[in-house]
Amino acid sequence: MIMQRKALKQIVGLKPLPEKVLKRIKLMIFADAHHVLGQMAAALTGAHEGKINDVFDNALLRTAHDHRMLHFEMNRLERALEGTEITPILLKGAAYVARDLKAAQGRRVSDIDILVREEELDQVEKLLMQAGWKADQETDNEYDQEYYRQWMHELPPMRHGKRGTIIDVHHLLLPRTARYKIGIDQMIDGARTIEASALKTFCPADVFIHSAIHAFADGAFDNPVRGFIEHYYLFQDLNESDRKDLCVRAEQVGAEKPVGLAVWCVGFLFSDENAQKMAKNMKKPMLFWLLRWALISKAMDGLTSPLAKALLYIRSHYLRMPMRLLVPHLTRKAIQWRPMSRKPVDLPLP
Amino acid sequence: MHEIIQFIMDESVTDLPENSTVKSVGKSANVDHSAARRNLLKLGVAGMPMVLTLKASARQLAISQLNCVIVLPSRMRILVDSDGNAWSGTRNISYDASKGGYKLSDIQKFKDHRNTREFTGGLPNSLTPSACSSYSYGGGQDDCDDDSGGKGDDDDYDYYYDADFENASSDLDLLMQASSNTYADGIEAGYSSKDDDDDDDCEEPTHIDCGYYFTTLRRNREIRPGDFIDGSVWDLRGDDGLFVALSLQYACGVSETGWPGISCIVSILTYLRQNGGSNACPPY
Amino acid sequence: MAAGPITDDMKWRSSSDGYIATEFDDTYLVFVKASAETHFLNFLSFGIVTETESVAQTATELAMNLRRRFELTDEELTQELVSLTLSELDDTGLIWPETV
Amino acid sequence: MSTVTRVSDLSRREIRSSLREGSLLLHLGPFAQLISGSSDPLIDFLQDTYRDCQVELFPSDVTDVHLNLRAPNILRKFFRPQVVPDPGFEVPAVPLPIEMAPLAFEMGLNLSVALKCCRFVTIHAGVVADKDGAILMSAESGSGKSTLTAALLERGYRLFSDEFALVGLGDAVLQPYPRPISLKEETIPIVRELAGDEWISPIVKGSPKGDIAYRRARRSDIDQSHKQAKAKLILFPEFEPGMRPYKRRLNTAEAILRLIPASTNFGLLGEQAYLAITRLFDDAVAYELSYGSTEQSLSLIDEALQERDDHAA
Repeated sequence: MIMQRKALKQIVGLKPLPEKVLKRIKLMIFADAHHVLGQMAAALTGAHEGKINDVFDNALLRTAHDHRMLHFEMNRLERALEGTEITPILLKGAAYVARDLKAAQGRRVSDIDILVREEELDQVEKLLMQAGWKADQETDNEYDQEYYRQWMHELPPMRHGKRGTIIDVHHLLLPRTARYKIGIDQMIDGARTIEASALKTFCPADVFIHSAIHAFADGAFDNPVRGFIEHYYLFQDLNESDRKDLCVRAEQVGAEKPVGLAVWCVGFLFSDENAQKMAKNMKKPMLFWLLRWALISKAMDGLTSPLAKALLYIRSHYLRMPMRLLVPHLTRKAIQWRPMSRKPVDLPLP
Repeated sequence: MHEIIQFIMDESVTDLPENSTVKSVGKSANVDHSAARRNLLKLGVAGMPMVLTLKASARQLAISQLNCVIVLPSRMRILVDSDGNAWSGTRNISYDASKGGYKLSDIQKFKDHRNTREFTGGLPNSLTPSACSSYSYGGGQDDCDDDSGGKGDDDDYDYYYDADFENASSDLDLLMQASSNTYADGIEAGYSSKDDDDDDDCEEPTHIDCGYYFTTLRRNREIRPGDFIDGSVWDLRGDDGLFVALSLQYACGVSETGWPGISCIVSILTYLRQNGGSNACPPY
Repeated sequence: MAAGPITDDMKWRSSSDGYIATEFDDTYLVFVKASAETHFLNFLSFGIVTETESVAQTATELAMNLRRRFELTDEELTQELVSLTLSELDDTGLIWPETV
Repeated sequence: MSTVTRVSDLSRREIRSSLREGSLLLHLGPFAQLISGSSDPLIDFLQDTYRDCQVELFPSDVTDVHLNLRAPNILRKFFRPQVVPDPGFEVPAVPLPIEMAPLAFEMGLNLSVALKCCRFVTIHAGVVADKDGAILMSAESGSGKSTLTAALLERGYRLFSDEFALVGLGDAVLQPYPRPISLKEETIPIVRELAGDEWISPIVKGSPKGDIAYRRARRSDIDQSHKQAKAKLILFPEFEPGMRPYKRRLNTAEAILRLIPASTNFGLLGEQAYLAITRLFDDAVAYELSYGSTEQSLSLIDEALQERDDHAA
């Protein structure tokens, strides 16, 4: 585990790259497999000799494409909502890129996520459809459509018919059934307009809060390595007053536990003293230590314990919905999907 | 699209509005272009687009990748159940509407045959027949007769069904309408019907007309997987779509060997990857 | 299909910074930097792009100016075709209503 | 401790153990490729078809590509050794019988370049060059591109690539990537005739693409793979038996219009790719060619080169 913390620190440039070539190669394969090679390149570019510059150039060219695509999608989104009073809040990658945060540098982005007020949802959906987005095929069936609309915090994903890009329109940050109730209205009220744009992002503290919620109160934490690095950079992006805000704000909106966990992770994994100090005074989730073990174990990939995986999977659903919904849902999903078994990509090196 | 562009090129002649950002090539001098332009405008009114978009991704590759045709080297039969499982093989399954549909023992033989390939799950809903309800299971009232009329061996049936299969399969479509229970429920209901006041004293049904879809693809049938690409995602329909769905499972690493047209499927998968299709492999 | 709602009083803009164009035989190969897409424009659609570069114009103003520029009558260059072409161009991001 | 040698200088045992360790580094043109996954058919193939290539048994630096030739990760009813190319990102990988490891290897490298390379504009094309510049041939599969590439090698051109034109961002200079030329089915005997039997690899039979063989890159191609070239001729060839030879000069815009779709990363690179493709035409002229035989295609190319020179003079 110590070695893995080292890997995270090397990726963000807190520790020098391994001198031994095989170790260096292994680290870069690890970064690539977890989609953070671009971030590694952005953090380390220019400081090295030899082939690594080619590899970093390559990674940066790829993320430049993602960012350009995202900017165009933002442009198209604004265009689609032209003439309305709706000012969507960009979430996650889109927000980091729009604000040019450290968390955006070299980050891969594929979809655009936005948040609107629930009462605006129908109009936004209608306008996006008019502008060429349509229900994505993956969820374009009665069950998924109804499931999303009844229980989820977002519309079923929409894909643009010509460009093929996906937009997720949220009205909440967590499913309606989720255990954590987040003060979404306060967060929306605190959002800030992006200059010369009809789009907004959360205030800096809320940006961090949302990322923490996304990682720890929702989903199965699909890509923990990327998630940890995101928290680290978002924390670096907060100035002193933002950090003070963060504690207050987390409590106000009811997200102390996920935020506490995220800050703890930044402190523990990246030895960030500010985060360590801050985490001491913050609430931790139930079963904190067990969870901590599971998360870290998952981040270590190849070493993944099936138990940790199962724990996270059940937890993610436990967080999203009460048992009476959970059991039928998981059963239904099991019948509907039957996914192919795909082992994670083997590392080519021992 | 190329024809339209060529057409525009042919129809138009040259004149350039002053604009420093435009690099001009192939410009011919001072031709009276106004007639050609007027023509173009008429076409515009008639619906010809004034802006054409070159698909900014490997389109020419795409053309070769997407245009491939799979020609079936031999007859192939496919059985699908309501759970999205599929079997492909060459044996026939007898269908007799008067006895209540497909002969269950044939279905079992088809599944068990050593040359049958099994695909466990993963078919999209659009290709999966509805499950049986407890009531639609079985068939006519007199299906307790043993199948004396149907004892002939499979090969006897081949001829008949090959000639008539198109009809049989479309009838089947109609039979496979909505119901909520699974096939397994149907079977249980069938077994438990011993005790109820059913007119018949049948031990167990011999035929089934729901929960399965069975089809035959003839030798030399041409299948164009590219027809099922919508943008960068699969839209699988019909028997050809079913074949493509199974090919995808093979190409994505589920089955064994010897599936026709795999290079065509792989080239399409590659195209989809290049074009950002995130669901090229099942589930679609 | 347009990229968003269109009203008659919208004034359209473009910018030559946003694209690279190559002309051949009255047709224009136009690379749009923001979308990284390449389009083919004919004299009319490209004319709309260049026309709206210096001053934002409504569809009606555009039709008038284009008729003058290309020496065409109302019947030859209809308002309807100009509006239709505007919505096609809107989709490429080459032009946009002024407030966006 | 690490040294660059040719494949032919290594023993089979050395190659095997390096492939097992996943530490075999293959240098080809601008790419360093780390290969892992040992199998007899792959070792045979490397020793035959890549004999003159530069390799290291132990990598001296990080690499552009990591290609793992591994067993497919599926539960199978019967055990039979199979192989899939795994370039480290999700690709549609067909499990191939182990005898087809060479094919998996070539497919894996092609996928890596087509889908992961961003440092060059990659165009699906064959490229050869002489001292005056490069000829780029962009065509769909089955249009005789490989045969034409192989035929031009016999005319004194050096091999850049049979699969990808690598166009430099900014300078639009073409970069050699001398991999073996992949020959399918009926082109195998044609190229065997042209090049001589000793230049053709053993045939991989019954692959998903039919019978496949490779025409090796020559030692001189490999040793000059650092020497870039500007394009002088851009061709869109089309072969069909019995077709009357025909050539048509394309204007730049039309040629651009046909090159863009042949690029695997044009959309990804955006403006840089557009500018690079445009700059190809600073020195090059473009033609569409159709022909019914290799001889015809070669004389059409001669004519095109002559026209280009006349025009320049």
